[in-house]
Amino acid sequence: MPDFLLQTVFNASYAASYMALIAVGLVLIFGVMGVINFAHGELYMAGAYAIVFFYVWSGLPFFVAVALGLVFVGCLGILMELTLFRPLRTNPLGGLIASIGFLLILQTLAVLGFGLRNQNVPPVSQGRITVGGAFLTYERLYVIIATVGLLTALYFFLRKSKFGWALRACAQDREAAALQGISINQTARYAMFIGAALAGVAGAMTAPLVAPSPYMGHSVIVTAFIIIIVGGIGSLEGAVVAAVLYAFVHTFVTTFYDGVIANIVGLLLMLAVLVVKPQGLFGVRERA
Amino acid sequence: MKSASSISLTRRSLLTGAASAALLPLVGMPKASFAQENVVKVGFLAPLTGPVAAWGKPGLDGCKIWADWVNEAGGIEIGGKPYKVELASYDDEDDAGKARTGATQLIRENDVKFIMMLGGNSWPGVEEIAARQGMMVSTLLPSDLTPDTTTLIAPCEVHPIYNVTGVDWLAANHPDLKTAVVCAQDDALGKPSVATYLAAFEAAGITMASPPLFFDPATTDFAPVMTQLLANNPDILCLDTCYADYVQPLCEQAFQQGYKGKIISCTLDFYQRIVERTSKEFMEGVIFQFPDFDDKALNDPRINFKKPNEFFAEYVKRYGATEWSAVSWEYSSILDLWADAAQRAGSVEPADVLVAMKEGGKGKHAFGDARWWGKELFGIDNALVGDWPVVVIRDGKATIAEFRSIPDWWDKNGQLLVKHMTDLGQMWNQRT
Amino acid sequence: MLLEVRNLHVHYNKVAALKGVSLQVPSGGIVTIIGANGAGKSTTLRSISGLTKPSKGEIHFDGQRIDNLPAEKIVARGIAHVPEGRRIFPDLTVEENLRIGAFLRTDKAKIESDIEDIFQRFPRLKERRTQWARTLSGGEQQMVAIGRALMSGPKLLLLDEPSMGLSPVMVQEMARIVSDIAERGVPVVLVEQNAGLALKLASYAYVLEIGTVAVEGKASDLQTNDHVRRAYLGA
Amino acid sequence: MPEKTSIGGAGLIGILILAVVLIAVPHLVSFSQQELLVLLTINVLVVVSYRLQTLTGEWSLAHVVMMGAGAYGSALFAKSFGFPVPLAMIAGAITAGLIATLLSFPLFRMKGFYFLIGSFAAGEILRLIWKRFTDPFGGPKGIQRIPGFPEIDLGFIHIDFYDPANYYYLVLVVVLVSLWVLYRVEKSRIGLTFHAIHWQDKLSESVGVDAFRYRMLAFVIASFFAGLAGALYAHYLSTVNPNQFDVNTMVYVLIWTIVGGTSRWYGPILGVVALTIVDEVILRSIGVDQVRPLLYGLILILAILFLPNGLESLVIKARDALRGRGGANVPNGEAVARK
Repeated sequence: MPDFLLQTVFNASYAASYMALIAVGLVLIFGVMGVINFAHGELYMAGAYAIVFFYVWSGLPFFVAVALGLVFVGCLGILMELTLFRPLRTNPLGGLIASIGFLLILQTLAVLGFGLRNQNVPPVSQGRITVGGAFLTYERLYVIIATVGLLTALYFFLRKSKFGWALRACAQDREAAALQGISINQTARYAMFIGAALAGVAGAMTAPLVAPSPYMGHSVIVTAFIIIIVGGIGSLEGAVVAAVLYAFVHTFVTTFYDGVIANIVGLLLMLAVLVVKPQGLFGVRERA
Repeated sequence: MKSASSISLTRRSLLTGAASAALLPLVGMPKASFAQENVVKVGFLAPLTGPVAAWGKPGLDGCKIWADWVNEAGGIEIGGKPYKVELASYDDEDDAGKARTGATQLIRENDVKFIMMLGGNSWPGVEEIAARQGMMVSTLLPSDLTPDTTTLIAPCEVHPIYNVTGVDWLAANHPDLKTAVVCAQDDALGKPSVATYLAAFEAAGITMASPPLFFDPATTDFAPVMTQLLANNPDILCLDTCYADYVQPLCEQAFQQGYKGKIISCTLDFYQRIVERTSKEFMEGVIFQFPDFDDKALNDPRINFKKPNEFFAEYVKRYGATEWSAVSWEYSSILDLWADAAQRAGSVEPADVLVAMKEGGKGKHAFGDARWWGKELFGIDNALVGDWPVVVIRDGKATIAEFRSIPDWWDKNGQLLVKHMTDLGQMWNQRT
Repeated sequence: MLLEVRNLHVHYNKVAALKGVSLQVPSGGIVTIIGANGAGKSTTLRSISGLTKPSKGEIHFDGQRIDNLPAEKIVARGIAHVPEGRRIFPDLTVEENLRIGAFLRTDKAKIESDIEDIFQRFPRLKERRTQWARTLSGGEQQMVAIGRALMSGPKLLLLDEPSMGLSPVMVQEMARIVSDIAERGVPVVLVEQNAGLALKLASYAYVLEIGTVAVEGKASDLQTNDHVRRAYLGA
Repeated sequence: MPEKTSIGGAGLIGILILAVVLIAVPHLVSFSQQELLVLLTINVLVVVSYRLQTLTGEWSLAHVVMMGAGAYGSALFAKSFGFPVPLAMIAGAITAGLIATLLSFPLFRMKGFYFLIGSFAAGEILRLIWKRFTDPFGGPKGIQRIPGFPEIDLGFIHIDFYDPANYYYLVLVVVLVSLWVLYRVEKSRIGLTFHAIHWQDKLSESVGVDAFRYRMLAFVIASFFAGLAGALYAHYLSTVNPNQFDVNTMVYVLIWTIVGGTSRWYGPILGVVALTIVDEVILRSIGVDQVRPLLYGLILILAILFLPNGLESLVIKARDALRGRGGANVPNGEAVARK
């Protein structure tokens, strides 16, 4: 039984990691751009397909492929910013619709370029660490390490660098940020690159574990929304905490009951948070 | 009513032509075929886009090969005249409303004589149109059958009944295995399949180590599912009719969590990848139900599927190996059956073909002669069952171990299947 | 003249907010804009700093036209704007708020000395330098907002309602801070509802009424102007 | 914002033409397009009722689930309790309204983006319940063989509502009456209060308007008509299942509404009609099934980039041009982008 529990903790840590990457990216984009990026799940999918292209087809080393995937998906984010979100900056619902259009395009491109069926990514490593009777494969461990590393880097970037402050300032008050000489366009570009790249890394790192398919984004976007609501929409720390909370609750309920109940519990958790603290665990009350 | 509708039909089609010319210049009306030869059209109504497209699109691709081959050979001969076969497809997006629109278009505008569907979510939208128009429709999901659906047939994959053959074979060849666990996604495909496996295990004297585990179709991480499944150290791990996206991670998880027992599954798409991601040793002896079509055992004379090895080669050549799946051949095998019946009937009219097809209660299923069956389960004998292959992974390659008879199993253990189907609410008269 | 606004028109949603405002700010001292709620005071400042695009009219700063520039470029020219409601960044620390004011500057050593200078002027902020700005009191937040604006090293400071919502003691403190800024050589445009205070501080004043300049003149003259006394000084 | 309510001569002619078109249209299109027409007309009610809900400034993602509540309710009333279908439809719509009333209490504690996602969660829970509880909801397969609208047989006239043309007229009548009711609601004091709540949240509360009650009222009315649309849908297709009311469908409703525009009552109608014709008729006829979603996505993006205020802004511009006014009276982005 202790092994069983520990195994579940390992499982939950992995789930928390990649969900945190996705959710933090989504929060960052929402914070700075003020847009609900419905295509965020498809950016995650694009990251996974970057691995298919760079690692499986082109034969590059896995981590090089992940880095290329990061850049590629980050650039997709910049593309979205330039072509969709910038012209629609005063129109958040328009941005939402545009992101749905982008989502459909990405999905179809994946089908046309790679086929309908899910793709195979050969294992990166067959190794694993064992603790008692529980174990953690290296592939999952890499995801956890990448998440911790990237989020730490992001933390220092946001707290210690001028551009980090600019990003946070923009997310908190776009107009006041402009009054400090911060270019909204430039900041938006940073935010879209980072936010998209985080989703892309999540897709790239998990690609060997999930077998990429064109519609894989759908299953994560809903979870990501739940997480950022529980955490409080404007809060990056909240997103991380909520991802961990949600992943543990979901994994434990799935292990001890079943997945549908786990989903209902997840949704109820979110509703409860909203009713008790409508601005989320870490959120600031929405400014009028 | 009849005469009135035929009058209005001509007037309406005139108006339709005028309107489409005037209002919708971009909209192509179904092309009328003025070719010299006779043409018979067959409809393909299944999801071609969206998450369920993997259950439709590869089938349409397979049917194109089938039609090309038949037409290159001069078409099918009906009543002494050669007919070319044309496919008309409509993307139903796995939605009842779109399927209804599509069925109307295929029947009343494209004039098809037979419609192949995936079934499931889309079928209820088509049911009444098919009944009123007397259109013969095939489904891959026999759970669509009811006593009222007289023109609906399940002539190829009588999912999930054939799963009994795998368990039967396993019990005969590995009598030492005593306990099993089963998991499936919680949906219309998973549930009846679980009932079938439960019945088959019970018939084989294998007990369940824990109750069946249903997981949400949106599951992305299968580690917790597997952790729970393996908690009671079962001898047999049954993956039921899990979708391909689930079977692979489930097998990997079983491998990683140190499972040493037997695995049995309904499908094992892309098993080469799973072998690659686990090990040949781990996957040795895994049992499932869908052979590779380059398997030499399919050249056996009793197999009715035409040129299976060549078909597989052509499919891979045209669309790539990764697009091949069970549905790639299933719709084509239905076309075989249909063409054979039409030739015997000397007519392409749905009613005639259906009579010819069901004549004597026997039919030529892809895997051999079979009988029309299903009254006890579906309320109607419109499912074609016979032998079904038991496929075993040997040295990293799927090989047909044996063709086993579904009817034989049913004659001995039918009441068990009915019991478990009833328990899970899967009998036709339990469905709402 | 440091700043010249000529015949400025602004529309929100087809509703005119400014209907031809003209004003001039010399390169020293305090100019105030007073007027009732909705008269267009804040809109005038927002147009100068580029937050609101005028539909007609020109704004010249330091001899160059700036009304077609985006806000972040106008900051670079040397106009710092402390907006209405302070608009500090609540989830940045006090020090981060101040440093972000120097976003466009690259002279690291001078930035450090300016920070120290701000902390000397506002010792309370120094005590709270690592606190989240949202935890500060209203007066302290106003100090952060002003300090943040000064950190850009401005040639002109636009102040929108610095006394709003503050205690009487704090209002006096604010008045001292504003005159101090002007005395140190940064000209100030002060928008105030507290007309009495504003006229005491400023050397020149404009009175805005429904989008136009109703009265202008030396602050000392306006203090005795009948209309101004009746409408704004509660006499 | 309030529009002219009196109808001039030109308006009368317009209405007459519209009436003729609406009556004639099923006879001008192909058989499969008749089927589309029925679904489209039902969707018109879905989007117009949705717009009413958004008048208060809150965007719900539960609207399609409310439609589902009407569909499931009506199906169960007719099938399990033997209600006559017309009665079952109304009962289904009322069910949707009641569920909306209950959901209002947790939901309207939230605003803006929180409400958006909160409503999604509430709807999703309802949908998962249909999926999870096979009795009475039928589980993932849903409910089938729902009785159709009863035939009318008066001897000399026989109307079979399975025929899409006939069902279209039935739907048309129901939808037109509903649109009229929704229009009257919007123009009434209640509707003006909805607008007021949206534009001047704080102010309305300060002058004594109970914003919660009006938000709830808008949500309940919208849900009632969504439920009615769901009932029309269920008895036409004779089947309902949880997938039909999932977030994908909701996304389409959102797309139709926003691409059409929401500042006028007819905006969403333009959206749903134009996009349905584009997707179901034009894109399908090109014969590029696999690329269809891509083209649709592209069209969405172009539509929102070049007509940020929706298709309705074209109508407004055209009308202003006809009236000889120079400047187009197009509301700015905020009207569409009400947060």
